[in-house]
Amino acid sequence: MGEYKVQFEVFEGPLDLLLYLVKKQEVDIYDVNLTKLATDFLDCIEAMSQLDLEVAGDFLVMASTLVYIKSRELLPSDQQVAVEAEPDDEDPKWELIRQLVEYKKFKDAAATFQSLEVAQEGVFPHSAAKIKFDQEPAAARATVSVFDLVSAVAAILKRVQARDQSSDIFADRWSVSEKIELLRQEITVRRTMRFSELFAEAASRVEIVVTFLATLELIRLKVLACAQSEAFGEIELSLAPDPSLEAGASLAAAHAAGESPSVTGLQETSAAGDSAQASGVPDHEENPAPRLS
Amino acid sequence: MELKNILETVLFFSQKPLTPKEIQGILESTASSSEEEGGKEFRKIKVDVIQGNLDSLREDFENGAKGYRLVCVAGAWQFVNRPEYAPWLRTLVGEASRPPRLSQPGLETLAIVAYRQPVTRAEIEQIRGVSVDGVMQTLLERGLIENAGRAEVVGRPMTYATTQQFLQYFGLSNLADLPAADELRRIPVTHPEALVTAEPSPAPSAVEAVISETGELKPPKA
Amino acid sequence: MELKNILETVLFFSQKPLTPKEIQGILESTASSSEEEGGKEFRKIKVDVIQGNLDSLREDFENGAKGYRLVCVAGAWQFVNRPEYAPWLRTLVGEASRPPRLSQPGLETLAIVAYRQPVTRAEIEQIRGVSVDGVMQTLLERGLIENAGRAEVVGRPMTYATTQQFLQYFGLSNLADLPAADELRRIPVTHPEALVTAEPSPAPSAVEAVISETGELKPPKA
Repeated sequence: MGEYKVQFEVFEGPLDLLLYLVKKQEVDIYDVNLTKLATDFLDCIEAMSQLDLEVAGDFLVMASTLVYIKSRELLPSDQQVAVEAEPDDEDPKWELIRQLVEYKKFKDAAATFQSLEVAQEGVFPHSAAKIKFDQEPAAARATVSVFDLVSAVAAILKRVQARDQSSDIFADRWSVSEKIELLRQEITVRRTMRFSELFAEAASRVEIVVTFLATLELIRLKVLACAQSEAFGEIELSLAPDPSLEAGASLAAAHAAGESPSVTGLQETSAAGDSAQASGVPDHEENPAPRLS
Repeated sequence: MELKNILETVLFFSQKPLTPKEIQGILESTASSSEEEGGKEFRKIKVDVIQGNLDSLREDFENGAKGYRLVCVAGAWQFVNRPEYAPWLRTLVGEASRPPRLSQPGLETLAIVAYRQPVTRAEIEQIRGVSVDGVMQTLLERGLIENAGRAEVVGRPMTYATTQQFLQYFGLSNLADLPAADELRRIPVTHPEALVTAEPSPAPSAVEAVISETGELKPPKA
Repeated sequence: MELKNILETVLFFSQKPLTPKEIQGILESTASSSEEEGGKEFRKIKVDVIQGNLDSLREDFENGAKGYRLVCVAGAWQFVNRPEYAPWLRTLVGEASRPPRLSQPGLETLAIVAYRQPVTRAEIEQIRGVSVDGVMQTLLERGLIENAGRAEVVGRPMTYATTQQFLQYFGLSNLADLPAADELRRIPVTHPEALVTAEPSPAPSAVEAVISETGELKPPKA
């Protein structure tokens, strides 16, 4: 009795109990003596009720199935033949065995999961300490804010406005020298821009031509440098290094201003590289000391 | 500079696991944003190539004698310690507040969901032979399983599938990694009869089709 | 198990640089607290021995071809990257896995959709003055805009609207949060005739007229 009491607490349900009883017969599920299995099961149910344990409905349903199977097994063989003519899947005996086999597989799988679970308790995923750069990484570059959207709106408005006016005044709206001045101002502020951007805001064909001529002139004057990172790639324009300043000095100025060094044409890439190397070694951020237990 | 070294270094200094796709993004934006020359050659690296290099890197670490190795969990790559080194790391980081281990019913139910997803509660109960209400609730609360739409059968019952969290909890890289998956997935489950409506239904028992024929663990399209 | 491997693993998993003295403490408390057998032999390790092992470990990394090395700064040991790998780590820290920044055409198109939704492609092109095919595709793929049914005008063109993801991307709680841009809302566009009659009118190509006026905005061939 006491033996059963302990076991009932660990059995998940009737199938679990049946598997346990099959195991006690020490045979394969397919070869199990169903009559004996049914008897054992009913004995357990009996024990449960004697112990005043509430017998779950699932156990009672299984008990009635087993009684039915047992009664069929006990039928004389001549009567049994007629019944066994039913397809396998409607035979309650085979249905029960199929269910047991299936349940057993998942119970085994659960055991595998359990060992994985235990193993995982000794596994610590590595997470690096926060890297700290002397020079702030290009985080701003990667973020788009609502302000970007607003400036996009401004750009559209400007263009629409220009377009609306263009019909009567575009002919003398731009001269090459005016455009040179505008471009020079823009590149000084922005330091780099893409070639296509030059024309993105052009309102007329004349303006495009004027812009192009101005760009060529600025490149000739070595105010602008242009670079293409790959064949057929976007052409990038940048402010050419001022020959009156040392490259290092201008970078130092940029550092002092809290900026990251900008691309300043192909000529300066090595200098930019050096400075990034110098400041590119991250420090691990100071964190509270680990708990030493 | 070799791609493999870059991958190793990036993972080494990453605060979170990275997917090959995320690594591709890092290579690409480094190539396009960096003022330095470096990295331009890694601008257009295919995810396949990254994946191949990660596999090779994993091999390197498996063969090495280090206390950590590279693993792919839930599709993302990260370094983890070898279990033998756990005692020192436990001292270092302190005992993490791990959730309690799953109960036996929890593990069984989870196994059924894992291999049979998307699966209805009735199907789980049919296999386990007992009600699973409380267990399902626990698994849902722990984020190991989730609702996966409704099955197109009578009553349109809710189906369940495992989550990313499930893969992480057991340290699995993906569902194909499940042990003995083929055997467990193919066992036929008797489903309730498909819903017969006046309308010709577009997908009669989509669930069954997905599980038993392709063996793939994708929820049927809603 | 070798002491050197333990040191390497502990330093790799540590969130801060460790001094040999601190490492000694970790070895000692692991040896005394751990139920496992492991680590008992490292209970009483002299700081000198730890120091020696760390020096040897540093040598190993110096000679290796890895993107990181072991350094001792102010008496505490930690891994740092080699400078050549800084560009990728900067990207890793800076934008992690964020998708590439939207281009200017992308932003402009998105702004028009945001302020004019639901809006047809033709209307967007009218306002921007250029074709938006590629840009629209990108915005759709990134889930920032979506189809929003068809406009009841000639040809029943598809209309577009912004998505939930758009709001998240810009940190907006709803569309009313968009900064006022009434001017943009007011830019007139020429609509084709509404589908009032059953008769298919030959559509006086009002849209086309506008586009072709401005549709010449192509960079001149060099």
